[in-house]
Amino acid sequence: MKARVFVTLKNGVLDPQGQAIAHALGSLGFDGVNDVRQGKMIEIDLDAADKAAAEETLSAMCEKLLANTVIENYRIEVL
Amino acid sequence: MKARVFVTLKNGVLDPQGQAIAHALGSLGFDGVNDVRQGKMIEIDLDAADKAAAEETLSAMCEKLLANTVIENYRIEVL
Amino acid sequence: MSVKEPEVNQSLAADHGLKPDEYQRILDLLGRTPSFTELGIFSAMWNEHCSYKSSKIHLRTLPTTGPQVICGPGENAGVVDIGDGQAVVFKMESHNHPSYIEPYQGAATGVGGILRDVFTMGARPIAAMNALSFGAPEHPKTRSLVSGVVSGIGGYGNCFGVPTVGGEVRFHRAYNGNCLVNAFAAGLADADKIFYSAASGVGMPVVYLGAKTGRDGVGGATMASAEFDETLEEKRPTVQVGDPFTEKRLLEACLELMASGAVISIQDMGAAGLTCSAVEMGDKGSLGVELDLDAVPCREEAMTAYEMMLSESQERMLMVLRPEKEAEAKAIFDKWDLDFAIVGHTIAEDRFLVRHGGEVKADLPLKALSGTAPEYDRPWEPTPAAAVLADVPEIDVAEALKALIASPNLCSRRWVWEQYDNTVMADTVIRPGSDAAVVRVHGTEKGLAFTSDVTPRYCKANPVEGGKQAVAEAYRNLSATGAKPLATTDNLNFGNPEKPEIMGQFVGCIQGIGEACRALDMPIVSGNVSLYNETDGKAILPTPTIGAVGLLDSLDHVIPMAPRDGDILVLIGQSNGHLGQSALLAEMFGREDGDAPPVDLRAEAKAGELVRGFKAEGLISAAHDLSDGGLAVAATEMALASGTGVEIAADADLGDAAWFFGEDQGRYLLACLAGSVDRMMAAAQAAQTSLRRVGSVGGDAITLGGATVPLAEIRDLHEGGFARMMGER
Amino acid sequence: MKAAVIVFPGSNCDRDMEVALTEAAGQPALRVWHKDSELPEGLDVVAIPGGFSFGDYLRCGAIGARSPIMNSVVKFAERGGLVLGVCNGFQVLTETGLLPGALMMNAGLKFVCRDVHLRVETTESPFTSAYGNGGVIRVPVAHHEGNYITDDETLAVLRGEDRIAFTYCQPDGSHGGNPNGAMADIAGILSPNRRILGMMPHPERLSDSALGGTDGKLLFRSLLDTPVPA
Ligand SMILES: Nc1ncnc2c1ncn2[C@@H]1O[C@H](COP(=O)(O)OP(=O)(O)O)[C@@H](O)[C@H]1O
Ligand SMILES: [Mg+2]
Repeated sequence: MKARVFVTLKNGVLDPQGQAIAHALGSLGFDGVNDVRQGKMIEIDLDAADKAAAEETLSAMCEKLLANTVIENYRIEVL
Repeated sequence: MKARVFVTLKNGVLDPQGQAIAHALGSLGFDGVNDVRQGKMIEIDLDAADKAAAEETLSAMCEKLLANTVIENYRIEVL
Repeated sequence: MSVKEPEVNQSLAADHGLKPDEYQRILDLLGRTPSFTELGIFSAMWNEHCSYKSSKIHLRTLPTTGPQVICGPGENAGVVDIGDGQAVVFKMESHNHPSYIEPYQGAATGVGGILRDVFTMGARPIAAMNALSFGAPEHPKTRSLVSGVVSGIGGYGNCFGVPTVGGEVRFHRAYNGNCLVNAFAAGLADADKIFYSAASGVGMPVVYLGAKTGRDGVGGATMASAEFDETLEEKRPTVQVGDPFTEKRLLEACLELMASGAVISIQDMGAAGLTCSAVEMGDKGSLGVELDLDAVPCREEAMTAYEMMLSESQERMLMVLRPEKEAEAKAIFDKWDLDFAIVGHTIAEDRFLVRHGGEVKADLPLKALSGTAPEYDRPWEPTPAAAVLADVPEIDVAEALKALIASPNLCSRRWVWEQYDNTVMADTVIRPGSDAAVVRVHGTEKGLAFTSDVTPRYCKANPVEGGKQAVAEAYRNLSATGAKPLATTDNLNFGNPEKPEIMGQFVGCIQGIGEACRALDMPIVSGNVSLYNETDGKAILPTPTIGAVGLLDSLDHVIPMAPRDGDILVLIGQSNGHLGQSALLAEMFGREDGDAPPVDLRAEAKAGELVRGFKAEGLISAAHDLSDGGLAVAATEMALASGTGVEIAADADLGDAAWFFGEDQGRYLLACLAGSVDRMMAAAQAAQTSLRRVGSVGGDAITLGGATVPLAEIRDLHEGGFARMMGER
Repeated sequence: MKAAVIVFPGSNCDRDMEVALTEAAGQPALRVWHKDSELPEGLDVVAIPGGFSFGDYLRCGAIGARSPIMNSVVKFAERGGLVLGVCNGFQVLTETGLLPGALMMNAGLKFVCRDVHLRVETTESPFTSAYGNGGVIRVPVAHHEGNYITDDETLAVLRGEDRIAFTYCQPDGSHGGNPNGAMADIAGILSPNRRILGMMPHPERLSDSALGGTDGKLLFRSLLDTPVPA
């Protein structure tokens, strides 16, 4: 079963990468960029009985490893 | 206007981070993980006349900066 | 927009960590109830971290002066003369709690903070070290803390571009709930171009430079008073994230600004950044400060005055600039794409005036803010004398050596230092893995040596001797590389000072450190105190980390650690076979008993001078100090460094355990040609210091009396130990 | 020899490179700020130093490669100028397309700082001519993204045209000692006209006996004996 996990910085947590990208886009002549935040997309192919089971496993994976819940949020999407 | 850009490694390009995650999940006792690939999700808030205009700008951004098309593919999603 | 602020009272003050008597002190001082923002300001200024209220009276006893000292404690970092119009600027600071919460960012921002302390003084950072203490290797949290902390330190320092050349790593169950991350940085400056924090001149612009302000680190207390806040999730205190790229630009911009002559005074923004830095500048300059928070560059929406005054956002500086230089200054900020804003000005009255959204948010007597900060002489009990050491069982020397050399506490730290760029700036002469690291003074033939030491086992058993030993070992590490010890910085990590026995450890260690720094002429020029390192009432081992700096007038004086094949090995210093609190007992038998080894400071000084003298006369080819694991481990480390075996003979009087693994202080193992021994003997006698021939260099095995282990086997155990502990092999 | 070092915000080996070039050339190397659009007149060599240009955010070298100055560096290269990219400089050169392939995160996922041994695979270049008949040299690496990759066709071309300048090896020259998992142990490659070199190891950090080695020096020495482009 294929799934995607999106890991993003929590609101208010400084995102130096996003800031640098926004600034670079500006100097490349792209105006009207108000904000940029960089996150991770982790694509996982796993065996699971069904969607529900997969979602359960995936959130366990996020809590244990994929996301640093002190500063990051995660979202799960089973395809 | 809010949009998301997903940058992923091309097929065949080795992904050390993805492999490490797969390995780590295994040693945490998560079985049945067949494959893991790590990509980027870049969330951009930009001014644009409409969806089409935004998509055009965004693909220009990807070609010029956000993706290294030698090794990466990108997908754009305007919300 | 103005959020409804909570009512200020006794209990809100308590939420801010202010004790009832401290809150009363505020009421008396102001003759009124403080505003919410004012309460925040007091809590920031009067917490342990800023006010040193529990430690001040004891820190005052430390020696801080000497002909070499240009600026002692009190500024962002200490400044020491190294001749030729140059100075070395250094300090060590802890980031323990943040690193335990979020290892990568906690350690990274710790490095960022100490680098800022150094370049705020006008010095370009040239070396960094990190002293790390973790829980037991088998504790479930340890591995992730180690990898997070180490990659965080590397991630920040490597990007910034300072060579990380030394440090310590230790493991002990006492750190299971509180790891220690002590970061050291040293920089180089012209002795006559040091910048200080004291503001001067009335009506001078106060300028904010660097990253934008967010809610980073704000809010333990605001959380507690959540009722005033609908959007809790948004206000939630967040971990500070480091941005080494901004720090690097800040460094370059600050040095350019200083060169341009625009800077009157400068202060970095650390904890409670805006509050502490503004008050410090005014206080030191006997001026008032008026701030207009509407001008502060903010990263987040709707930040309140309270939040801006308490924010711990990183990579920010506050400066007082010469108005006539404003254009020049602005050009430099723009060149480096850094945010900059005039957020206030200096005023004549003794007043700290903070405006926001057209309201006065704080109006306080500035001097009193720091001047009347509480100061405690906390009750303390001296640590009881350690019981005499129970008998030590017979040991198999070979097995003992293998066990020690492979143990997490004594194996090679290569796994750690290879994740740090230790050669950037192309001046690293002696890299990590030796006694002290040596960095060339750029463009000269001189060198600076750096080391970081402490043996918490000793400090626990006997704080006074343990305090002395930490300084003595630093002195030895510097001397063993041929450097003349110059000065010291200390990072005092202890448990809860409100417990008399903990306070007793603190007082004892300071006494020992003070005595040693006096006797060895290594004044303390900067430092940091971290208290309350406790979890569930369990305190860490007393860990007064000593960072020390030495000077080499010429790189020709550098003493390597690797002997030459065919060299003779001589031991300098008295051996009594002291096994109390030794690594042998701890690692082999899980025993931490007996007293710490006594430190004879006069003998230490003599031994160090002899070693430097031998080098000057070209008598020795290598040197290494004896510390954890005694003679056996020191000899083995020299063999590993040279790739050649060593042989050490057994001792007639002392048993194998005592002779090979005893940890008597004041000792060095030196390598020399047979022809040099007599002259060295004579010199040692003249200095009433024991010096004896103990072995030789050659072959491909470590031979200790009757025991022999192949060097290849030892190397694998030593080099592989750390990765094995991390579960990587 | 007139040399210039490009300086990006976040470059941190710019001074080291400046020192090495100045030492070799006998005349001070110039520093050129990334916001400048033109290179100084009459340059022989442009060096792109190590460090973390723009924090290496997004991808290492990506933002630096799109700085104003890089357009004129590309033009300079097209005119046959000598361009040396070390570490972050190599990453920048691949991002500009002046050199093929890309540098991925080290296979071990950790930053790695240590001396490595390199086999000099070709002395047919302005950067390696002084290494006589090849042999093994020792220089430090210090990077987190040095894992070179390219497609098989390109690799074949690099081999076929003798454009692999350095490969990682054991002290005795035998196979091994690859610190980052780079394809075919590649540590440095040349452009088709052989006048652009990108390499991960830092020759400028071991060009001084006081630092324990001078193997890097010969690379800069080589540049001296190189004829200036017509
Ligand atoms: N965290 C660290 N970072 C860099 N180098 C380290 C670190 N920990 C230990 N080292 C280095 O490893 C070597 C051995 O450390 P240590 O056992 O503390 O030496 P000593 O016993 O001589 O003080 C020293 O060169 C030291 O600088
Ligand atoms: Mg040490």
